[in-house]
Amino acid sequence: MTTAAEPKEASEKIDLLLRMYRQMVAIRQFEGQVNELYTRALMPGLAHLYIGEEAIAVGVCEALDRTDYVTSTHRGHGHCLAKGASPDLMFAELLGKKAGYCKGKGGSMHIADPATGNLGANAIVCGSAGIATGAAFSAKRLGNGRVAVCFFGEGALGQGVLYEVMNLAQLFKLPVIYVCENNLYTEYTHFSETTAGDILTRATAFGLDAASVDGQDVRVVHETAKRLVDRARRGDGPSFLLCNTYRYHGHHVGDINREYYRSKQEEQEWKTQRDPIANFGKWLIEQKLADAATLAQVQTELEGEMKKAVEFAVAAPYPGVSEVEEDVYA
Amino acid sequence: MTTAAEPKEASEKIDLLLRMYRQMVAIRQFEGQVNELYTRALMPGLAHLYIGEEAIAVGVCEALDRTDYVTSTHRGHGHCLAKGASPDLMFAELLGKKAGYCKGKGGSMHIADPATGNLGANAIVCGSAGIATGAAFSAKRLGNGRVAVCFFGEGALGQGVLYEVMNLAQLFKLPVIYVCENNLYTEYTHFSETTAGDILTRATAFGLDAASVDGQDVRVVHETAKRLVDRARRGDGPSFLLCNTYRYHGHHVGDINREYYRSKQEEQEWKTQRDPIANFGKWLIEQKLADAATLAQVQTELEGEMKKAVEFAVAAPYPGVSEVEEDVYA
Amino acid sequence: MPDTMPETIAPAGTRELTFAQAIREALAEEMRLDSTVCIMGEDVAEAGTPFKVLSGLLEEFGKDRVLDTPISEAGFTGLAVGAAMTGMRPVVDIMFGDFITLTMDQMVNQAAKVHYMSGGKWRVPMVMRTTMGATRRSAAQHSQSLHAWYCHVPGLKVVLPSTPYDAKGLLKAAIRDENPVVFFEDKMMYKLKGPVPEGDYTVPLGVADIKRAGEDITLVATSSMVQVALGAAVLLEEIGVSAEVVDPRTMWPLDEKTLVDSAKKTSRAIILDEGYERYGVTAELASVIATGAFYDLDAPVKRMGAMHVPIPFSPPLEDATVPTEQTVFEAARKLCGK
Amino acid sequence: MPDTMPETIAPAGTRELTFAQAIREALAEEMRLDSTVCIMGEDVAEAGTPFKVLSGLLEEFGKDRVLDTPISEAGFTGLAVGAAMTGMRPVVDIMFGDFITLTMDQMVNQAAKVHYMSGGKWRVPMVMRTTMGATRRSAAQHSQSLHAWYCHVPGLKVVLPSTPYDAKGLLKAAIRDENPVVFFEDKMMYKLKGPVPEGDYTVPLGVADIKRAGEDITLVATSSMVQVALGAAVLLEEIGVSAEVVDPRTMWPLDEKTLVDSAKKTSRAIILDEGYERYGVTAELASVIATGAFYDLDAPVKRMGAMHVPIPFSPPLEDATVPTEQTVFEAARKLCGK
Ligand SMILES: Cc1ncc(C[n+]2csc(CCOP(=O)(O)OP(=O)(O)O)c2C)c(N)n1
Ligand SMILES: Cc1ncc(C[n+]2csc(CCOP(=O)(O)OP(=O)(O)O)c2C)c(N)n1
Ligand SMILES: [Mg+2]
Ligand SMILES: [Mg+2]
Repeated sequence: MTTAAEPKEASEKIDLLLRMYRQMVAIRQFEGQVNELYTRALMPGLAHLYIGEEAIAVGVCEALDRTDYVTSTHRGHGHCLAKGASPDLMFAELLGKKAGYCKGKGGSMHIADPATGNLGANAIVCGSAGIATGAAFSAKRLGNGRVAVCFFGEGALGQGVLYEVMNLAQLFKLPVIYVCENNLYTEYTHFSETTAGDILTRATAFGLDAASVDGQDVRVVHETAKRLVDRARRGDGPSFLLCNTYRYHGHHVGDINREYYRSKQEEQEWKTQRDPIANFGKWLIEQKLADAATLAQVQTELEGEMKKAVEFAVAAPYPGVSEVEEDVYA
Repeated sequence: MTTAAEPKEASEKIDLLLRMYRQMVAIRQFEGQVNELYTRALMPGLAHLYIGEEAIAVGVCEALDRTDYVTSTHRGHGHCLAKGASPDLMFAELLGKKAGYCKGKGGSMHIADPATGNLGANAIVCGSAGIATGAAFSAKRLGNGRVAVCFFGEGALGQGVLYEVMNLAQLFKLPVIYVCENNLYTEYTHFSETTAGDILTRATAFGLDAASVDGQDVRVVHETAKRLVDRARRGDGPSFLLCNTYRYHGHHVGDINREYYRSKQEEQEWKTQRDPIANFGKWLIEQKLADAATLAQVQTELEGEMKKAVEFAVAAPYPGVSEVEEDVYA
Repeated sequence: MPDTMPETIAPAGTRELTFAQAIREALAEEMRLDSTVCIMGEDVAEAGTPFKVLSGLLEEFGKDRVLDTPISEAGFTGLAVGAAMTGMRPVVDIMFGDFITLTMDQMVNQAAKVHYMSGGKWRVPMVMRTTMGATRRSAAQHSQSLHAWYCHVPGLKVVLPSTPYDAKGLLKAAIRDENPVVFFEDKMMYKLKGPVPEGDYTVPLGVADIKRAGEDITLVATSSMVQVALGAAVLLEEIGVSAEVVDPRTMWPLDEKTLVDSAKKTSRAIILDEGYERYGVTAELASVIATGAFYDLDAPVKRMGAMHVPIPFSPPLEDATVPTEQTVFEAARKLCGK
Repeated sequence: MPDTMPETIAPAGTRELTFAQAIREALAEEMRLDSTVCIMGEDVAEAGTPFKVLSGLLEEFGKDRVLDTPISEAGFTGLAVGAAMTGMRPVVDIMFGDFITLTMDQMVNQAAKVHYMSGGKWRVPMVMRTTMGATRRSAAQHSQSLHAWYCHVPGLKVVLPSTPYDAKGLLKAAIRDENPVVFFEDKMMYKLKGPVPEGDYTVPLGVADIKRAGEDITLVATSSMVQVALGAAVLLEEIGVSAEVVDPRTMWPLDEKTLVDSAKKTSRAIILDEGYERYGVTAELASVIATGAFYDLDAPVKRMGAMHVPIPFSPPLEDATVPTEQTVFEAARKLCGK
């Protein structure tokens, strides 16, 4: 190895860190706009905000290639963005516009994008576990070196199909990583009321490699994800990554009064002490990898981008009614 | 405790041991007759013989009260008999006769009998896991002190619903024991090809107490089952009992040529070295709890009983065609 | 109050409740009457479901009778089957009807067959409550009306209430029934208000109800489509067409006679149901009428269900997928040659 | 050999295969042509399924393309959906049609909707092969014909072959289709023999076939009911009634025109299908004909499906649940006023 490589490696590493910061901020701002669209009654239906959990999508997706696959959930905007989707086409989809990723047919819970390996968000809890496992199956059979990541909330641990596909993935040694985002609540019920035993053991019981990380620390998420992705790509089979996290907002944008299922104090603690963006920003500054002005500029730039993206979406036309019967069959 | 109790206890224990011997022989003879009925083309359809696995049903059911619940499988004759069903009414059911336990409507795979707490055999693999768990739920809510046992083959480990209900059982602390009969094969596939990881851990991961026993040793099965049943009755919640066993015959009575999936030698080893009845009989004699003549007499008595039961069933009439529309709704 | 009250209209002066309140009242009354009735499902306890249909039940009946479950539709439905067999009367809550996909084995291979397979020895007195209905901007996996599947299965009963009055009476009858009953509630109707008598009454399963009498055309409508049919009937009246609106209320048992008699009288019929039109409820009801009123019909029975597409998210597209007052009015007008 | 051969009858002198052999040949040919075609299911490899339909495929194509799975119908069906989206063409084997209960979420909420929900971006070219049919003395959980459920779902195609010739051609078409296709095989037909051309041909999805021409009555029949209809037609001929037997072959897409045209010609129709009669396939087909041939029908369309009971084990009871040559003959005779 030449000595010249070292500065390059270091600068690549800094690039990665700043990119992760930028992506986390992008997700948070995107979601802020979504909430705004809802309260301004511009968005049909509801949406589930990812605010507070940004480090997971970003840390994991930065360990993936563009051609690698992800599957996502009802709380999926973060995964889509982290995998490379454009905010304007996402907003358009959220508003049911023709320009959206799915021509308006999918909406918030069904954004899919072959160009970024996004197999689709899914409104059935655990509904994409089979799909992600199948994508890993294809990758292995076709020998294209890809891996698949299946994101899901801890509520999906209640769905039996998860255990069925983990068993299959291990038997077939498939390159799939099951990423469990434990944000402590399903809709309005604490996970301890619905989850007996030990989460990680539920994966190791099927022979999977399993790890648990602080989901608010993007560096830890990323390093661990990288290890599991490398492992999968090498042919060492599936794994399970448990990320402990918290959603700042309600289950969906309309879930405003939450005190009957969780305390304001708990929310406050997570927001003030464990915020993935604030803490990571502080660390970047401490390590002298960025200064406060640079980070502030990221914020400002993204604010502008997001506003433009929203404007695009709001102005975009709806699909024509005749399109309703298109795309049923290929 | 008075000293007089001791001989009584000892004689009760001997009674239990001899009853278990007798029950195992009864099951084997019953199944022999079933095979006979099939080869003589007297039985409609197929049946799945329990021969080789008798120690499990008997060991477990002897730990239960008559009012306790069991659910059974496609390979269910042993469980029914061990829980107290009468061979004549069972044979009648197997032949589709009106006198059968289910008026001929159920057949081999659906024998049910409220009088012995038998919630029914089930032809859907793992199909009764929910039912058994629900019976335990009732027992707890109604406070009647009953427990429920769910028998299933290791193939049922592939069904996600098993993990769903184990989670529920543990959360609700239900008096249910999941008894997994690992006879090494599903239909024609070795369990190692379909089962990744570790079976017991699949239960402990959900917080269940779990134990693994030699399913060919009725005494060990019974002692362990008793411990788990007592525990459940005390309110300590669900548990999982893995019994390692072997089926001597084919998957069903028509599965004659088995060499493409298992060797004759393997079959021979289990039959000659690990037979639950032969070994238990030998032990009874060694311990001077029974002599060879007594055991031979059990065989003879049961042969007579089984023949009579078969004759009853063969002579019994079919249901009238008009009965087809009865019992659809209660 | 009589035990059974099949009439449409509650006595004058009866207080009004929303559809959701009527359901809650039925549950509360049955739970007071029978300690074996219990509720289980996702977020049913503190949250009282996302639709707030069950609010207050936890407070009255406690955690042992109003049970939050994990997101395990197959698992807790299966548990309910076993509980029903052994002395309880569970009422299972499946949040969105789209998730009955996960309960098919427990309901169809187990609940529906236990009684028959056991030769009548075991019974499964349970209720599954779930939802149906589109136009809530919830997209393809949260908008389906899949009740036709369960109607197809012997051993199950299937109920689709269309008014608060019916909702209360039918749910009470369902809970008291000795069989597994699936009870579909249209999400868009939860806020619909109507008169609901206080106290005990049931609406028997298997009795259709004429929601509006008429002479010229029969609109057979289920669930929220009853409101659509009533709206269309008003429009039709304006052009001199008198529409009769018939609500089967329960898809199984099915009150064929009332449907057929109405079609015989009017000689024209449209079937309205929010399930997918093909191979669904509209086919069965149309076929029953086409056969039963064969010699009286002046025109083919017209079917109007959901379009044969997954429900789209985009509002203008979604709105096109289901029958509306206007499309029903047009169809009826055409059928009557006006 | 032409690429597409919708004709009923293969050229004279064509060798005969059983229904099972025809299926196997279709799979083997497609697997040779396209390396992305693979098979997965329980006991499909060494055992070649309990019905021995797939015997020999493991030997030719190896363990990577003929995969034994755990007893996880939901899991491996879901896996197939994802594999189909990403470059494979999986053919999933669900041993008994009764077990599709376990696959409803994967097929209906996922496979059927992925293309639409993604605005046409992702495709799911997969096939689910499964079985149907009673009278095998297998009782209530192994005898159902539940295809109506899948017919009800936009986004799926549903195929019910009735002859070895159709089985091969339709299965090849199904595998090449870009959509999820469910392929129902009647267990009781596996040993049925018929002419099957060697080599490549497909039968297009959506084209009905007239299995027997006739003038007086139309018997629309699916799957094994085609044989029943043909048998009844012979009996009818003896009393001077000429029956036309029409096989839709695919329930979706549905060739309505051929069905309606036949009924218009004969003015009488019976629909035969082995699914439960209520809220099932017979309702849809009867309704299509009652509407399409409204002005030509001399009598109501008669539906004959499985009785509205769980399938009983006892042979005399089971035999009473499904249409037979004799019961079809009687019904047709009555309908023709003979
Ligand atoms: C199979 C299924 N059951 C229930 C629901 C309704 N539902 C939507 S989100 C949700 C909670 C999911 O919790 P979790 O998986 O922890 O994800 P989170 O919302 O916390 O990100 C539920 C119950 C659903 N969409 N799918
Ligand atoms: C859900 C379901 N899938 C498949 C089958 C077909 N089947 C019947 S028995 C069996 C094998 C069961 O193996 P196991 O659970 O080990 O029980 P064993 O026969 O060994 O006692 C299979 C696959 C079924 N009955 N149910
Ligand atoms: Mg959560
Ligand atoms: Mg086994």
